Amino acid sequence: MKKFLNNPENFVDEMLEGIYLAHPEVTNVANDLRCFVRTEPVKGKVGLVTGGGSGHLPLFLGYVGDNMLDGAGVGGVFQSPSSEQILEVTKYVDQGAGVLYLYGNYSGDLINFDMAGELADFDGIKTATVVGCDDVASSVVGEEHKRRGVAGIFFLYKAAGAAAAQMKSLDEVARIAEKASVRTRTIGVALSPCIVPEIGKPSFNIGEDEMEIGMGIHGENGITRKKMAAADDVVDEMMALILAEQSYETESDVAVLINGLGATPLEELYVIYRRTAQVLKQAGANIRHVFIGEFATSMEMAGASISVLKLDDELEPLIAAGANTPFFKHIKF
Amino acid sequence: MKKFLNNPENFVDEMLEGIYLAHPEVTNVANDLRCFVRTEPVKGKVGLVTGGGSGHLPLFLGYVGDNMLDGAGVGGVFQSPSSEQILEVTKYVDQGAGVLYLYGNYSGDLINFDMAGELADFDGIKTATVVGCDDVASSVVGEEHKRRGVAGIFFLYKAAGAAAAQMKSLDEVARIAEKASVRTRTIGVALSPCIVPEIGKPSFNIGEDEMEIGMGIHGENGITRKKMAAADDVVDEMMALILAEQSYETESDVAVLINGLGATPLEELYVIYRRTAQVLKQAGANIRHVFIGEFATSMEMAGASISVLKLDDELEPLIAAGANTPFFKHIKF
Amino acid sequence: MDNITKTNLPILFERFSEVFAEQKDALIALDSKVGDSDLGLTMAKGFAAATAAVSALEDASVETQLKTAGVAIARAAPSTMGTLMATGFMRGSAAVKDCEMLGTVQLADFWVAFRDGVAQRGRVQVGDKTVVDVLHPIAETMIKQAESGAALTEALHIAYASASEALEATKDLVAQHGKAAAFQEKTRGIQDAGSTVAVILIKAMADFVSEL
Amino acid sequence: MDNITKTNLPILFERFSEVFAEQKDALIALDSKVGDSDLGLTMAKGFAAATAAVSALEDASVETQLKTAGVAIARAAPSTMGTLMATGFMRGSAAVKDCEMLGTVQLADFWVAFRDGVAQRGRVQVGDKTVVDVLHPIAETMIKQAESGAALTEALHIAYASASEALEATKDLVAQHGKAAAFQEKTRGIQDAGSTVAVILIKAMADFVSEL
Ligand SMILES: Nc1ncnc2c1ncn2[C@@H]1O[C@H](COP(=O)(O)OP(=O)(O)O)[C@@H](O)[C@H]1O
Ligand SMILES: Nc1ncnc2c1ncn2[C@@H]1O[C@H](COP(=O)(O)OP(=O)(O)O)[C@@H](O)[C@H]1O
Ligand SMILES: [Mg+2]
Ligand SMILES: [Mg+2]
Ligand SMILES: [Mg+2]
Ligand SMILES: [Mg+2]
Repeated sequence: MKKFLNNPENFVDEMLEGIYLAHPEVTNVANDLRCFVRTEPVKGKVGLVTGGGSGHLPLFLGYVGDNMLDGAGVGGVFQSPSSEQILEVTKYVDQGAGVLYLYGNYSGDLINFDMAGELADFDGIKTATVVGCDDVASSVVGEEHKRRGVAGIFFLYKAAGAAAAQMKSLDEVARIAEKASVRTRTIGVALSPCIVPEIGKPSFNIGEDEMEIGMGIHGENGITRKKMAAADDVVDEMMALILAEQSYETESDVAVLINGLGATPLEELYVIYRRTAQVLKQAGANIRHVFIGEFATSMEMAGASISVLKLDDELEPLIAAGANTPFFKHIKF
Repeated sequence: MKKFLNNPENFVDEMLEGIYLAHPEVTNVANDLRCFVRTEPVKGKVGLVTGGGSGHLPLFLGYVGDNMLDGAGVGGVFQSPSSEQILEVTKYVDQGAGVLYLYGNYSGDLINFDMAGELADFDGIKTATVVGCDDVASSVVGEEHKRRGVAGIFFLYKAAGAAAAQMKSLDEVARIAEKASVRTRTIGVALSPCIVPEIGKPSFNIGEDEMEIGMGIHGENGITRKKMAAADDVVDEMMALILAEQSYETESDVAVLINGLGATPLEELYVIYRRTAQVLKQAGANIRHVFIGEFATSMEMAGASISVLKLDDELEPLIAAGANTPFFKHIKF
Repeated sequence: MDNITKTNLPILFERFSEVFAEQKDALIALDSKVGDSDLGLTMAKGFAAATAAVSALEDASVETQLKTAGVAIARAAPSTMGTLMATGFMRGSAAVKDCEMLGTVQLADFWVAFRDGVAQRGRVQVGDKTVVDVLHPIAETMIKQAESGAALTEALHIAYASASEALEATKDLVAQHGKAAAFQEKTRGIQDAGSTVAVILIKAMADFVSEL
Repeated sequence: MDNITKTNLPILFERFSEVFAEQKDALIALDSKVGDSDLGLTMAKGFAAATAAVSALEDASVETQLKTAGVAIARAAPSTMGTLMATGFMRGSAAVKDCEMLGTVQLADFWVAFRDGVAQRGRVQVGDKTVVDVLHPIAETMIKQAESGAALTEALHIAYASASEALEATKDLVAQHGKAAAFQEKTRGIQDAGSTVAVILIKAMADFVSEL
């Protein structure tokens, strides 16, 4: 296994030690490296807590910072954090205005966040929950609540983070996060598997000349596996799945996220964006904000995803707002 | 070949089209997509121009923006831009205060930048040149001028960019860039090759269980090829090469850059940083600034590099200064 | 005696620890088919932690002991089944609040709350091929046994029998939740791993009460 | 006639284009051994562009034609050798400023300036296994021939002979510059690709003058 690691069991904790050494603006609580929080919580603000498995940097902890999130429960690679870790983060992050849990729609995470919320309730902390379920490949229309949460959760963080920074109430922040969730669609394509350090070898294979459209960020089944095609054709096929669920007739402003899964060069993400922009314009969309890079990865998986958020007058300025975390910086123009 | 591209011949131009579509703050001149400049040059400021082959994003063009560079000649993948492209960029970027050429120490680039400088001179534009030659693996001490320029050039951009933004003269900006160059050392390690689109297959191989310490960003020979080892041991071996050329006795402040070559997950870069910080502290260094991520890649090569810049009172605030380009944002605290 | 008292409980948890230690490799093997192979590990860890936490208590009530076990499992085993078992014990403990001892009636309440807690937390229904497919017949059987006034030993053994049957029936189902859901049709024919844990629990409880 | 005039020059460049088109695949093959296989392509492109640019001029001086060729090559072939050849023609053109025609003396000046320009731009020395290893004997031979008053045809053929010899000698050298440098010892035994281009140039020039 060609990876920079020592004992695979220590991978996540050593990564966290590196992060804390590099970025004094984040720290951990409860004597547990995996209880990740901003060093300086903002008094009176609704706390935003996320969490999930490791192996997806900058997701999840990477969005903890100014105008974004306040804490994250850090799980093992592709494993949920424990309810206790989430609870500890919740307690530190709560500044009297309650805490919003904002994470991806996976069984393990749902169960542990719900449990943490119940325990927080015993401690008199009010919590609310919004889950990202943006992956159009993972359930049909009508069953959106069963969909996996993937890169599009970035838009939920961005919108909810900016709303919370404006000192909106827990209900308001939750409503905005939910609105961003309902309006976000993502479709991904994977070209290669990735390696979980403790397993040491790829947990599935994709043929030398194959791609899988719709594959999940842990290698979950996608929609079709087929021969690798020209970038424009791949984008067209992906965008068709998004366009089937979004129309830009009455509201045309959108934000777009082109996300690399890990090994795919940035150059290729721009080739993908070029076509995505053409397709969106053709469909009548007006691209107001663009984010291109690695936002939600699967270790060294090769592949990419496209997320589109349909903006409205409330969401647009929240997506435009500045943000500053150790892993994501956005400067408002 | 598993890549997101259409006709390989159009790869660079389509990537550029994607970049221009996404980022209105940059544009091209001379009707040539590869003549890359800031849309709004700063009146009276020394112009900073870089350039080099494509396939290294965010290097080179990614550093064109506020408090960084003003233009870049964009070559084919791993190919120099032409002297004419550099000249066109130079003409647009010059605001009467002259232009500094700042690029990596490779034959093709040297030849084309020198030629462009000569042509610019005919047009009455004053130019100066500083090259990055930070790769300790590529020549022995005493022959530093023969070394390849790799990720450490980021520090030259950062320092010279901030100095130019303070409206310093061409001589001053060149002096500062040169100082940053002399004080920067980089050592890399590669775990896998990469694919140039027009070639379509890896141009060299690294065995399943091997790494090459000191390999260049185009696959140039390194120092040793050996069995992959634990991350801490790899870092120790790499840092020994830097420590052999830097001491932190009289001046201890440093800036560190942990750079991913493309396919290596961010998680692993933090495992590398953890050990790098331990080694540097042990050696008496005081880490003032840390940059971790992808700053100079080789398409989808797996691997990483460590760069260390020895700061002084002049360089420190320049590295600390804010910067804002489409690919790199730094917020001064 | 046909009751579980607060003095018995620490010993019952020791028994749980023992059986999960014994079944560790078997559960790992089961979870490896359409999961991530951690179930044996997390159950062994979780119940060892529960046992340690319960035995560290001094003269605690039935409710406190069950709740403490739940909290300990949650902490030690943050996997899906770890948190679900933790939820089950915590909800079960609340259902037997103030009970001095657990007979058929009280354990019927306990298992109903356990099942409901897990189903609610997991957002699953009977037939989704999860642990709830075994918890459900356990709870329903216990209610019936309580209504008919059965003794605890008998009631638990009947519950165990219905659980075993339900476990066998999970083979015919297709997983809808958790990591297994990604394998879809491939899960047919395979016995659900989490359901196996529930059978282990009810069997250990029945055996324990038989020996009281 | 034993001179190249401004009327001849466009035809000379056509000849250059033809030979580089012919030699394209051979140069690609050579550059593929320890390089990136582009040399045949870039030289064919560069000289085709030079020819087009030169023939588009109207009644231009020798100097202007040579300079125009250089600029055209730079634009069309931004590779190492492209820019170096461009530099050579531009520097050479400056060396024959105001000359009405090119005889042995003028072409000696031209090749000296060509060599010096390439060596300076490339920051190389003789023996570094680059095109300069062939440009150097060409320049030196032309100087000697000019001193001894040789006619142009004869001078160029002697220069071509010395160039061929020097090309053969590049096999014994180890590359110090450009992409080949990374191959180090592996470059020994292989004829330098850029040097081959210089031989092609001087041969084409000698042949052209013979036929005048
Ligand atoms: N949402 C759910 N609700 C109830 N039980 C579930 C749910 N998802 C999975 N399970 C049960 O959990 C078992 C797997 O447990 P475990 O190995 O801990 O999961 P994971 O490794 O995915 O965290 C499954 O066999 C199933 O019985
Ligand atoms: N610095 C240099 N100065 C002079 N000639 C050089 C230099 N580097 C390489 N060369 C010559 O260039 C030839 C390769 O040319 P070319 O294929 O255009 O290079 P590249 O493909 O690397 O841009 C070499 O065979 C050598 O003769
Ligand atoms: Mg990458
Ligand atoms: Mg499991
Ligand atoms: Mg698990
Ligand atoms: Mg070449």
